[in-house]
Amino acid sequence: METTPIQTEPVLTITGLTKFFGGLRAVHNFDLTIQPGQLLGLIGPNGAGKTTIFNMITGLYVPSGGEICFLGETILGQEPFEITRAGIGRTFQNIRLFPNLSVLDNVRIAYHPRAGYSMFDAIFRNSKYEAKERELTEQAQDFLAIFNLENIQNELAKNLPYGEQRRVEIARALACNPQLLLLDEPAAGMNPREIVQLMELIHFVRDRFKLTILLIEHQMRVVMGICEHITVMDFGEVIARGTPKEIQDNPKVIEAYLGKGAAHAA
Amino acid sequence: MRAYKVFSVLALIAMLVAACTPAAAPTAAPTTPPQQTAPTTAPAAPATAPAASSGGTLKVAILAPLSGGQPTFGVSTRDGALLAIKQWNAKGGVLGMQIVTDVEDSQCLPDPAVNAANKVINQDKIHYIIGEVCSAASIPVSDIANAAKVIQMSPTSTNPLVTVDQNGQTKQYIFRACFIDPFQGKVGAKFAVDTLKAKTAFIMYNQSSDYVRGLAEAFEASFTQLGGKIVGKETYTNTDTDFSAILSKVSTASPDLVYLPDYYNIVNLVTKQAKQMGIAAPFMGGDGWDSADLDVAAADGGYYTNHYDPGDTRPEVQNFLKDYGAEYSGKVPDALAALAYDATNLLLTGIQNAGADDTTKVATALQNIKFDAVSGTITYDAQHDPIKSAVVIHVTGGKKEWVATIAP
Amino acid sequence: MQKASVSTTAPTLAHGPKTRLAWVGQGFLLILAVLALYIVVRNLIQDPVQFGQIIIGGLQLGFVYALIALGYTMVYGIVKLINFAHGDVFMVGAFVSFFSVTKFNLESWPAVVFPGLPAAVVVVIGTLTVILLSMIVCTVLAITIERVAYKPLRDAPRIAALITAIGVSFFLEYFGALKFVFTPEFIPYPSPFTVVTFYINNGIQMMVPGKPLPGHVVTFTSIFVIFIVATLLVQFLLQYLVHRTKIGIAMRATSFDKPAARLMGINVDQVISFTFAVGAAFAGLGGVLYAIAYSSIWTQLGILPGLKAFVAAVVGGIGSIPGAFVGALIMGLAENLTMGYISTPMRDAVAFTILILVLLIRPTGLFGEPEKEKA
Amino acid sequence: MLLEVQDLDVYYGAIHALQGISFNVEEGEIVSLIGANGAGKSTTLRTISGLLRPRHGSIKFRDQEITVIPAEKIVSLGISQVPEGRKIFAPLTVKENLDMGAYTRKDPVEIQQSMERVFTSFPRLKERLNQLGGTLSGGEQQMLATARGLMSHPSLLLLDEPSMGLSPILVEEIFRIIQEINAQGTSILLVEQNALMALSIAHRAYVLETGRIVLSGKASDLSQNSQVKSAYLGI
Amino acid sequence: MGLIDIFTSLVKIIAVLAYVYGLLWVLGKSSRWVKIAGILVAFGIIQLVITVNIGGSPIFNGFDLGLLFQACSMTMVALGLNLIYGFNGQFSLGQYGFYGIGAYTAADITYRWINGDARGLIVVLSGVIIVGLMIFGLRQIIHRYRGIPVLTQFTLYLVGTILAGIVAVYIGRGIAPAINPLLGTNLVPGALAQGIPLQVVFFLAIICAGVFAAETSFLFGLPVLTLGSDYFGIATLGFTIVVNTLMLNSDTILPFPEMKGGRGMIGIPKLTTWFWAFVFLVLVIVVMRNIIRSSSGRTIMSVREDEVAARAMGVDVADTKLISFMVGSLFAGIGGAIYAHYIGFLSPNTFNFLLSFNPLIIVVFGGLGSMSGTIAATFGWTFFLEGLLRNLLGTMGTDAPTWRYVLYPVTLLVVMLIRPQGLLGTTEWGFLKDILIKPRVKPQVAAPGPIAPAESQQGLD
Repeated sequence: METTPIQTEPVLTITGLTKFFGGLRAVHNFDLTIQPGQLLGLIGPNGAGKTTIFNMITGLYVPSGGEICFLGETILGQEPFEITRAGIGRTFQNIRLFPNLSVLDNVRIAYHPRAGYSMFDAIFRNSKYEAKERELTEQAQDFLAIFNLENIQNELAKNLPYGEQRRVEIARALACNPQLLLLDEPAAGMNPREIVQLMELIHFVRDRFKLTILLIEHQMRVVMGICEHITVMDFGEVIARGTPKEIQDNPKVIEAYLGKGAAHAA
Repeated sequence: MRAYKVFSVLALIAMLVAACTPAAAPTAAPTTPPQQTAPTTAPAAPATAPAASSGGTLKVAILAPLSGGQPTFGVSTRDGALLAIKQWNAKGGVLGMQIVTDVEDSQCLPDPAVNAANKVINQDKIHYIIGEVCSAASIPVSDIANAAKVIQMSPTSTNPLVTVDQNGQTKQYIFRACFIDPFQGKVGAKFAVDTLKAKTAFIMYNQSSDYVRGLAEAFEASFTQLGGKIVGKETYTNTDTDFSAILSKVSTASPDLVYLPDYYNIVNLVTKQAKQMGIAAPFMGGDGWDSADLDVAAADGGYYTNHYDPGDTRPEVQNFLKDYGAEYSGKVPDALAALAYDATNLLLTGIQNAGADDTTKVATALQNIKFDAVSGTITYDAQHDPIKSAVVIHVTGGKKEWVATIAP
Repeated sequence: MQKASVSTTAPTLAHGPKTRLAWVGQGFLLILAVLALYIVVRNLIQDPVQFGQIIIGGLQLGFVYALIALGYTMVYGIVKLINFAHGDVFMVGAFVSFFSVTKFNLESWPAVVFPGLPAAVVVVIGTLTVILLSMIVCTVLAITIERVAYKPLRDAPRIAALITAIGVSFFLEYFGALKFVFTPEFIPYPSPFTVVTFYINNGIQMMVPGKPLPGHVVTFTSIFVIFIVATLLVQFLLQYLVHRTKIGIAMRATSFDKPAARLMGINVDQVISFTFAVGAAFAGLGGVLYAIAYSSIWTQLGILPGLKAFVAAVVGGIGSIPGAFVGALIMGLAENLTMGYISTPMRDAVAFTILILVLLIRPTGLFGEPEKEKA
Repeated sequence: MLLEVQDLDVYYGAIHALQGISFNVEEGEIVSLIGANGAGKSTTLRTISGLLRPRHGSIKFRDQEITVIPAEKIVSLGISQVPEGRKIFAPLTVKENLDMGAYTRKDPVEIQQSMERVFTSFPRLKERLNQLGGTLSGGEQQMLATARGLMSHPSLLLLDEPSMGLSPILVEEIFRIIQEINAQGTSILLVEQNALMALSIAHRAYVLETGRIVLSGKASDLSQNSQVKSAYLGI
Repeated sequence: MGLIDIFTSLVKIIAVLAYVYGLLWVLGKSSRWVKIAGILVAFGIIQLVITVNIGGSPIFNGFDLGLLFQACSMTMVALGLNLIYGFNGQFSLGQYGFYGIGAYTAADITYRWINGDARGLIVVLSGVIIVGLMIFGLRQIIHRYRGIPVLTQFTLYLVGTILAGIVAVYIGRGIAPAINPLLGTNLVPGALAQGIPLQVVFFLAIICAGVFAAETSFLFGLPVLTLGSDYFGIATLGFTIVVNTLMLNSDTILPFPEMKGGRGMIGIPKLTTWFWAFVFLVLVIVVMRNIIRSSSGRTIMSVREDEVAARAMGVDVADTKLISFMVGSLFAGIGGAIYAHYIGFLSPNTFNFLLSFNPLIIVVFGGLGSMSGTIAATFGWTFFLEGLLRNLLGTMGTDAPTWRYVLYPVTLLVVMLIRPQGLLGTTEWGFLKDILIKPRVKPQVAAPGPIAPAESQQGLD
């Protein structure tokens, strides 16, 4: 399984994606193809429609037009939970953990589709429940251990500091067992030290779980530092694609987005 | 472990046995109706222990809806009953015992009424209950009271099933002071056909009120039987205030008579709106209309059946009106107060006649009583329903005038 | 767990290209709609007079709901609280006017002070005084309730305030039912002026008491006219208040974002109290008009109109003032039409079915702002 | 001294968010608070504007103790905050938003003057006067929020993360405007993640770390400080 | 009378609360046999105090026993609501509707049975089973063809339910004549209408009532659960009102003359004993706890915490809401059945929408999301309002009872102002506690553990 044989088939193909909110055009004719194992960045000014695209991929918004194919099959019209179960995990711009649940429970919820027992097993607390629940919990604990979160597993998510909440959220998204991970501004509100850790984490996660990652980010350091390929959006449309180097030199991008500040950020 | 297992299995068996034995023993609520007609098997039950109130007092519980949906009915009932008890105590009590009252709030609902009944019977060991007002509360109370051999005298619960169980057996210890629904409905229908010469009638009734529904059904049955025709039937609930849709139907059907056997508050609303819509047909109702708060201008031209005529010159009536006014700062009693007053007097006279604080004897005494009450001379039939005549009152020119007395 | 707020998910979730077998559901709705239309039209043709009568009754009921619904919708808009006590404030309004008429003869004070005034003027001024007094008492009451029962819980889970609202509602009903407060009884309400009935027969004519009507005609009362005038007046007043005055704009700002409003120097507590006060004043007005129209009052008269008014506010789109008005009229008409043509007991069923259908088709109500894209 | 903060202790429930911080702002200065997320920068601003109450310590504005004054009164003293995430009133028009900014002021003529002055800094807002706040773009919303903050004619403007969520080009524009406002005589207390930008326009700066001030000094000195460089400038 | 009664009722409140605590505590013991013994002892204690006479009357007299039964049935209703609102976050006011449905269904079955008519049981039982099967089958189909709008789903289920109902009625007509002779008439009961067969029927009636309520809640919840929280609350309040209207007209609009509409259904056999009340109370508590402390339970709570995030974690939010709504209604239905056979008389006024605030008040009182809080609050509330307050007002003269609903809301206000999060907050007692998993000691940090990634790789294929 490790040596995925079909390298040519893209993980995600988006064609002609369009979304209107009332009369407002949020996304227009957006195309994107992600190859397996790619780490792709999506940047653009606020309100360019990046998060809207994420919401459409994960099924939270229904597109006004266009097509989204995941592993060769359309996921249009599927419920968000079906899409997640099919293999797309995500994090949110403003962290959305389950605040009053423990860290462990946060992760265990992601395991729910693979819990292996039904509610009736749980009601009767039969041996299947006992075994599967223990197995599930151990898996979740091992998983937390990878992210160095094991010793806070009984903490309520709302009591964690910001950086740890981010880590828990990424861990939770990965616990959904995705092939494609969508990260929405993971570095928002982090200091440079934490950002460096985050970049390491993203690299680590990708190699560890053989993931394909699509990333929205404002911090140029992150995007330029880890992405292999970047797509730039403005007003719901793609204005440039290319490697970080190409993007930095693209005059259209500089005009619309980076401005002179690019020099500062770099 | 072993010990636990053995214990558990034993206890489990015990539990199953406990489950399968009828609940009768602990709950004092036997489920074996056929036996209850045998009055002489009483002594074992604690409730009939005769000398329970030897301290020179006799405890009587009043169950009335003092809070909840209809506090006004409860207050009237309580006041009527308390007036009677006060008069008895002033005369030296019953059998030389002063009467002590325990007023319980029963909200016109089964649960609080049952709790109140359980409390007065099991905790306070009271043998006499006056109440409840609503049949929905009186019926579950009557089951408990009858099983515990406690006399329940309901002033105003008109549902036949208060004193009779669903198998047609009379509950030995349960009595009432009011007409039952069929009687009043029949009287109304008879008056409508014979005196008012009504051919068609429209019935409006409150679907959530047991009393109103009972009267409406009885009226419908009798009226059709007497050759009348029901041209329409509409329901509402006690929270309704706008009747324009129903009245527009009345207006379309233009009946000779509209039968509206509800309490005065609804009558005020409906008749007023009917006047505003120009409906000329007279309205007719039951004793619920009897209240000082009846809007006589709106209800002008209406008729209602009642227990008594306030203009009656009998001393019972006039003294009651006078005493009630004196006791409660000039208030005019409504039907509920009058019936509660009668119910209390009936009960206490029954005890007096029995000569002892023994509910079985009191039940027999009540069964054979002949008592001059405000609402006429009362005797009981086999179903423990009072036999008394009804009067029909005509609302006209701002006054309530007697027009007929109809014997059962 | 305590955020029982109106759904935070985007409303678009309910729609989208999920069109498979959609015709089954749409057909179901269509059959319902056709059935309703058929019943209404058939009866309109069969007996237009009865139809007119039912419509007038429905409108009058709708106006009552509208006056209460305004308070609900404003309070919900600003503190997201279903103020169950609002219906009881309405009841207090009716009782205050009752006492001011019976105990103090307030409706005839102009005649006492200025003996020379013509009767019509006396009636108008007297009635207005009675109404004004009720409105003031209701306002004071609502502010007190807000300060005592809701304000201390502003930072607590929202449900806590809802429970205290239920508590306040019970308290007003049963405290009012005590003998020395209002009364436990149903009392006939003496109107401060004589209600006149009109009928439509070759134009609008006045009914003479005692004289029978010329056959089967549509009637309505002067109260109905007063209701129309008062409700429309209130509507315009509120629109002006909310869109043109500083406090009105502050109300909208507060309802959108309280901390930000405080940073602007807006005294949020004052604005919330003001909102409660305005709503209560209109409920007081509604209470008086209601009492005059239906002429029988007791301490629990506010429960059901209050509830229906809230439903009306939701149908119209909670937070929207014209929405509350339209929703109330829809509810009143639907109820009366059901009572007239389908079956009286099913009235509430129809009312709540309308609510559910409206919310399914338009999750924010008829006039509610459609939710925007979330950042 | 315009603003003087002494030994401020603030708790969120059990969390000790600010642990005895002291700093000051002089008339006409731009002072910047920098630090990582969760360091307590926004908490400081929220405490100054009265949304939070400190457990200990004092905040003096023109020698007047303001920790006991409710938030809505503090605005009329001359402190105005532009909150994090802009927090404009989406269902209100731009005009109404600006009117709300001037809520504490009574004189319509003065308000009109303030509005004119604001429009010279933000000409784009004038074009969109009757548009709903919610329909503005991110940059325009930040401008509106800043303009709204200026409408109360404050002598001290508290800016919370004005660059948040804006593209670099807009960030530059916003910072240019901040300097402009300062040049017109308004003192500014700036809270920023973007330490580089903040230090480039501030006169003085304080570095916060987990509720404590760890460094302070002239902005130009701090931007040369190696500790700051490695931790916040990513150099 | 007087002070002694007030004192004893105060003692009784404390005793009952201690009893509840003890029950939960002993259930929380790890050994299975200790648990069973604990349950039996808990059952035995009450059975003893209601049976053994001391000084002429039992320690717990009929009054207290009545309160106990009411508290038991109300606990089930309130626990159901806590599942829906406290754990799943759906603000529901419809609980009393399902309570009423359960009460009337169960009452109808046993009433008909003792009156020589087996149709009630057969129709309801077969209807419940067929509708259940229909729902499961249709669900499979609907899940396969995804993207079917809610209204269409609702229409399909509605049609299916109606068809299933018709089938059930025909089955009942077919089978009932064979059984009816064994039941005898109401005056001369046959063999099956007494003793153990009657207890079995009662058991079936309770289960049927619960399932019937659950199936109704499925049909109603399907479209309505898509509404936002407060809107859902108002819609469910509407449901309560409509159910109440149907009860009032059960003999005119609905074809059930024995329910007698607004006049109230009489003659329901009083079959509820402490055994049944206790068994079902424990059953409901255990089932609910087992659901909450399972993977499904965690998804239920995740929907309360953040619906959008739950979706993104692969949680079928619509399904989860439906399940918790159905289970909550199931409990309410069972509670209703227990209640109906305790009181022996059903009046539609009992299920009035104003009273439907009671479970909500209890749940908030006890603490949202705390099962222990709900259980303790129900017992405390019942014994306070109907026990202590009744005794207190009884001693204060003839006018005092009118103050009852003045004191009650004042108490409510005071408690809410002092403890807005509820008496117990989210604390749980004994058995209901979430067993916290202790961090395992593992030396290597951030070093890839072998199990998880292998597992997740498997899942990918």
